[in-house]
Amino acid sequence: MSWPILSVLTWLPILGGVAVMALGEQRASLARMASLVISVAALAVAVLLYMGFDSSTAAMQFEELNPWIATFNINYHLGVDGFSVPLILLTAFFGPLVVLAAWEVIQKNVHQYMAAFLVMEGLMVGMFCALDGLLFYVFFEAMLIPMFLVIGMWGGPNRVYATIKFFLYTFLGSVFMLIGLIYLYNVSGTWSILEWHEFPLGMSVQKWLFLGFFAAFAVKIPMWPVHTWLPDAHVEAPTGGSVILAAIMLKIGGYGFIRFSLPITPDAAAALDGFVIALSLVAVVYIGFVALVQQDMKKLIAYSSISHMGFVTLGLFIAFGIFQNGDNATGAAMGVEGAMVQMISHGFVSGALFLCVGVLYDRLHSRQIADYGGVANTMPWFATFAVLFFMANSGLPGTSGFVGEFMVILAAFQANFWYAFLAGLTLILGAAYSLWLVKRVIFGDIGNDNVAKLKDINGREAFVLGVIAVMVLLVGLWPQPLVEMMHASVEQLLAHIQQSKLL
Amino acid sequence: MLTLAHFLTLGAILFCLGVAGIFVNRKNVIILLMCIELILLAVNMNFVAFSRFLGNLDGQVFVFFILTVAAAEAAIGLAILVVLFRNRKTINVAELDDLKG
Amino acid sequence: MSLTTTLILIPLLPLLAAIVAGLLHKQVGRAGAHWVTILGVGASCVLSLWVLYQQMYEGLGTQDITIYNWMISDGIRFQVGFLVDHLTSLMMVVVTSVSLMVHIYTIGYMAEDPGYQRFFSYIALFTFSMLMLVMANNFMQLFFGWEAVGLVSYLLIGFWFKRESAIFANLKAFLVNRVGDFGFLLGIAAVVYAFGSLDYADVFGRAGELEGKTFSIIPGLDWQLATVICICLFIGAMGKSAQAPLHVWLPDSMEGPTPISALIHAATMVTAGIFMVARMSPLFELSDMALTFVMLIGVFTALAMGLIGIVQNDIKRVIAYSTLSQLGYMTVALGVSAYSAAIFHLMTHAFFKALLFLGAGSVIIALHHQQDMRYMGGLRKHMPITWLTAWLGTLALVGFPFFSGFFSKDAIIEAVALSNRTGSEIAYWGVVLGVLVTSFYSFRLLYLAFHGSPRYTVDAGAGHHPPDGVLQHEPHESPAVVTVPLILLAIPSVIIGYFTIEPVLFGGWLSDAIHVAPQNDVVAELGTHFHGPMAMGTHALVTVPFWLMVAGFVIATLVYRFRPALADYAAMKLPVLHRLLENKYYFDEFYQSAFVRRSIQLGNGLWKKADAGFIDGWLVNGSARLMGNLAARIREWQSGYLYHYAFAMILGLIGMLTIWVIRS
Amino acid sequence: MPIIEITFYLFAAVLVGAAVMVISVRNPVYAALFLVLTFFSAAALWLLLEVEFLAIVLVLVYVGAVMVLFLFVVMMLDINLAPLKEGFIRYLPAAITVAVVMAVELMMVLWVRGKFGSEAFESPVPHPPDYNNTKEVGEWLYTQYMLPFEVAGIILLVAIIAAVALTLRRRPEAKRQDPARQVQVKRDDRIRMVKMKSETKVEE
Repeated sequence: MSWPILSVLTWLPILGGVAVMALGEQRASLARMASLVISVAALAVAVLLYMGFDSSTAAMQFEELNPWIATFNINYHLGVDGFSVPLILLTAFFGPLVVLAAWEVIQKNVHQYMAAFLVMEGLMVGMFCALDGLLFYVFFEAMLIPMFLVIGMWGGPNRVYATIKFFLYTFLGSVFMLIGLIYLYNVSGTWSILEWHEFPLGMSVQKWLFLGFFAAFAVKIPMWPVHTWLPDAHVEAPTGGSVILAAIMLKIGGYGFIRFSLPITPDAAAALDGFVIALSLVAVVYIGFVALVQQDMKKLIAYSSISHMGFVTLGLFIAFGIFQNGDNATGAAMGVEGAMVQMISHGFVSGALFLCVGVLYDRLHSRQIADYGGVANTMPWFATFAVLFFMANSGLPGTSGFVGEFMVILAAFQANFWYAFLAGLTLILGAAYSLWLVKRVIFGDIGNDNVAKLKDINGREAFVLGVIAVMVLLVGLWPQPLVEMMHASVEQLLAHIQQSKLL
Repeated sequence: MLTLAHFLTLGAILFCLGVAGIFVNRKNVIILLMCIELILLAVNMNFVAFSRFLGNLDGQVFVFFILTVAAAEAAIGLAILVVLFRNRKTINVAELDDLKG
Repeated sequence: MSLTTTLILIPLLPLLAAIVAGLLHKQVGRAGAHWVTILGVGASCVLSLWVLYQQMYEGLGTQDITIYNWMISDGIRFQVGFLVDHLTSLMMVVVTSVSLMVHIYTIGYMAEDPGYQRFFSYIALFTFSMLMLVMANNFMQLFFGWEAVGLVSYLLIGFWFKRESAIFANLKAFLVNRVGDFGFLLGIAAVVYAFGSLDYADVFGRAGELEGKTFSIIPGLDWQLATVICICLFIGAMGKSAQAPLHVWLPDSMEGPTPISALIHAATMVTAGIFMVARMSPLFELSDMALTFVMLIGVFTALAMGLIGIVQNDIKRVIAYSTLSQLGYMTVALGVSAYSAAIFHLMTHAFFKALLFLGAGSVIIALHHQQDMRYMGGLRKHMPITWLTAWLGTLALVGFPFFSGFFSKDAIIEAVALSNRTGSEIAYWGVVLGVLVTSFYSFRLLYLAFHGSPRYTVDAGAGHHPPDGVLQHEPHESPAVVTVPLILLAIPSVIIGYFTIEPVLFGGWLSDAIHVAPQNDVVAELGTHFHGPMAMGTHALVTVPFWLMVAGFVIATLVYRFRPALADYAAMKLPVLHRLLENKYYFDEFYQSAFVRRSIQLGNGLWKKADAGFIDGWLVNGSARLMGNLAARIREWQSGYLYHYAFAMILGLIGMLTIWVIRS
Repeated sequence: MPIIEITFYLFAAVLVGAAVMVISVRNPVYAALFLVLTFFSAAALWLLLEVEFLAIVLVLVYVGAVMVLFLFVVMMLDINLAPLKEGFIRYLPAAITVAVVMAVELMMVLWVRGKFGSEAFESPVPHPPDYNNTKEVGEWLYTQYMLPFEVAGIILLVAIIAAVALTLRRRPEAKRQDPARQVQVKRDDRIRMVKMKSETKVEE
């Protein structure tokens, strides 16, 4: 394709967002419509990208390379491979959905709200495309701003605390990454991520770099024990904010591990894999127990997100343990692919769950589990969707939630029985917290008069949830297209990290 | 013989007196301003002395500028003082702590 | 229609029916919902029978077909496909035919329920899931079916979701099953570890590779890999087939509507574990240790759960405990490598237990959802068909000669007797005593429900929700949609054992699916003593189990027909035993306090102390507080007084001057 | 001792004494007057150095303008002097310490370590007989220092405007005329037509 599809995908929503912003507060309905058109257009471009994408090669595709700051050899360098395309598709997929989800709910400063989400979408796509270290960093940080505004302006009562916590937490992590990036530039003289992949580094340098990147991405994913910003941010964020936060922003951490930590510092990753795996397993089990006792639906889902993202880091880092089994050991690729599938699936499922909570919140203005009960009596369609998504959250086969967990557990067993054992506990814990919530909120006799007055979801909400439900089932029933997309890249990554890069 | 050191010593004494004045008259803005004038005078004294003993007019020109700026400073300082007094009915520095963190 | 299409249609038709009945429930209406699902399941049943027929008489061989590649990762193919051998086709017929009966029965049972369409949708979906489970040709799909039946079971137990007890029971059922699934998943992972494949054909074909391989779970403690795999897989079976100690969900699952209890919690789903172990026989045969474990679990369940059945008063719970006990029998059979006997008992049990449940359901409708047997009695006159079929079912259950249950259960007992597995002597006494227990509680149920004088009163003015033991009108026989399935199920309950024991057990009919190591093959040894079903039935009259069964009958007759006070007397004389049984050995209480409450405590502790307290309170907000305090401290220095600043400047000046003076 | 040194010491003593008085007297008026004396003495010392122009400027600008300004302000403001005197004794030791330390250090720079001892520069650079200090400074100012000179002028201008702007006070109670508005006034601004109902006879 001759036209710069990645730039279009990045800048269309950003410029569109600016244009929507310019519409002003008075033309709210126009702002909504324009945002919808822009986000659908971006989705269409993303579909074109998918159709043009060649999954048989691990090389970067649709590359764009222009000088940006020539003095420091910084380039505007974009390109995609099998890791970024699924995440870009996920991002573009959620674009129209958050616009639709906010259609009637947001009445205050509609243009700003929509603009923030469009800009955020563009920035996230740009980040997934960026092949230049500084460009990546700029997108990585710029993304915080719209999210900060979204939570800060349309958030709940405790939003100031939540936004500042969110911002400082992520920022603290990413400055360490910035130091690492600058160091890499100093020693290698380039900002190109791909050249960094090949650049040999000493062990102690690798370890420091790894920890620097780890600080940024572990906060973003988030891993235990740097996860506490997430529940607060989710609780205070408006529905759309929660959706984007859970569905896409968390994935950036996983993507960062794939793009930076593993290939740039493979030896350090191999040396420190036990540490990462331990934290992942703590996240899976510990957070599972914490999620069990949450009283706030959003908090519960937020904690469950942390637990699920533990599978991502687990899947990425068990590869090193599997390599030790010998040359013909299988499972490493399954772990990485499982981590990727888990990210995509978690995007759908957690996004859908936050939308479900949003549906309830719009009606009763409460997120407390205790304020509900017997919602199925008055909202049967909603209950159907909610049960489906909660089942997917607990990893039911046939839904997308199963695929990633299944692959990671299978792969983990290849590395160590206890990894699989602890990770497998999520089968019980995930079902326990998900279905206990379902029991208390959806099932039961009508809990109170407010619940009795609930109206079932309207066409717009049903459409949004229905589209995600289709995706959840599709990925659950036929994950092959998704796995195929990333397969070549995964093979290449694994081949790469098996080679020592030590000086 | 009158040497450079004489004048520099005098300037130093004058400077120290100005500084000491800032210490002891910490509450009265007017005297604080006067102490600043003393310090400036000490500086001027040094400039003049150096200019003469080195045979270079630059020092004197600089004194001229210092006088200009000092005059401007005194004018504005006193204007501020007047406004301050009008608003606060006092020039007691101990009562002026609006910049407290 | 090609064979592949047929095989795809068998599970797909119920699925489509379920989707139509569920999502389009408004459009199709009540009658539409039951028609579409019955047609779907009926067609599936007919096709299954056709497949079975083809295999029995037309020599159709084992079919292993792949529908599509679910996923290929790391060289491992995850496929969706069907393996149809004799075991599968037998299971397909059992599942679809029982399901069809239940569908028809449901028309009557759920006639007045507002969730009519939803119910049909669920049971059709269940049929689909169960078919996927039994037809799977790989572990992944097996797990899919495994969890999918769990999901439907969850939905159906909580079908009346307004009842607190129902939604408690369904959550419990799902979670306990998940504990089993956890082990199952680890087992699957271990299979991948050992074989690098999930395909049955591949794995079973290379099962021999496991021999001698070890696996260290804890460093230094090496287990046989086969044992690890089999025990992990069997934990899954324990969850699904409700073996102690993961049995606690099954009695509670009786909160669901009765057709469900019959279909899922007696005839089909709970036998999935049995089916799975039989399917995995090539693996289990490699590990004596695992099989011994299976056997001991089974015998404990068979005896201990039967004993609880004696003291239950809820008619459905009695049958539920009976199911547990019978599942224990099947498990014992698996443990002694008599897989075909287990499958045979599975099949006969599916029919007579479904019959008993549906009969109980019929009673329950007649008594307006009264399930307590203390308020029944004398229903024989009012409900002759139900009474008769219940008797037939009971005779099958207790193993009265020539009834289907007799052949299957006797085969198991004989197989245990012949087995030389470690501990099989204990198992033998367990299963033999179990016969007495079974007989006692079964006849107790019959007497309490159908015989004697009524213990309810009829009061026309009792209102819509009368107190226990009061009915608005005399009970009467259920409508044809209820009784016809009873009759249709009673026929196989009586005769199927007689006609199928020979092919299923001794004819080697299941040998294409079940692999038994020669030294373990008790069924073959049994076959040498087998001289036809007639001879087996007549020979029974001189065996211990038969007379124990008769003894059970006599005691039950004595106690519940003639001397009702004896029961209370016994309860009074044996208070400890009685309390133990009444409280089901305190399993629930133990789990509640050891796991549920602990988990919540742990969760609260981790959340409040570790998360909110330590991480957030100390690390996150603590560092913020530290900075805040530091800043507040430093801010003190900014007094706002001009002379302080001047003083600071002068001090700085002096300092600089001092440094300069000293250094120059 | 030559007369020139006696003169120096005399004026230096007066200078230091006056400076001490500036910082120690209570009344700002006296302080201002002592400051005048300080400046006079400094001017005299500068004359000793043959820096006539600056000496005169010092007297004219400082004594004539700045110090008068000080006196004006001190006298115009009704300052309560009592609280301003507080703390003099309290801070005196600190002040003396600081001053002495600083003086000692400066002396060390000058006498002990420095290159400014009496040997280094024994006398000012002698001038030719027709030397005109004012002319020399003027030449420098208007040639080499032209731009800074202009800037200094602007700074002074700014200072004037700033001082006026700061102290300008609008008095709302004061009545004043605005000729422009007076000229622009229209009839309607001044006259209002009031329609009233004609009085009717009240029915009894």
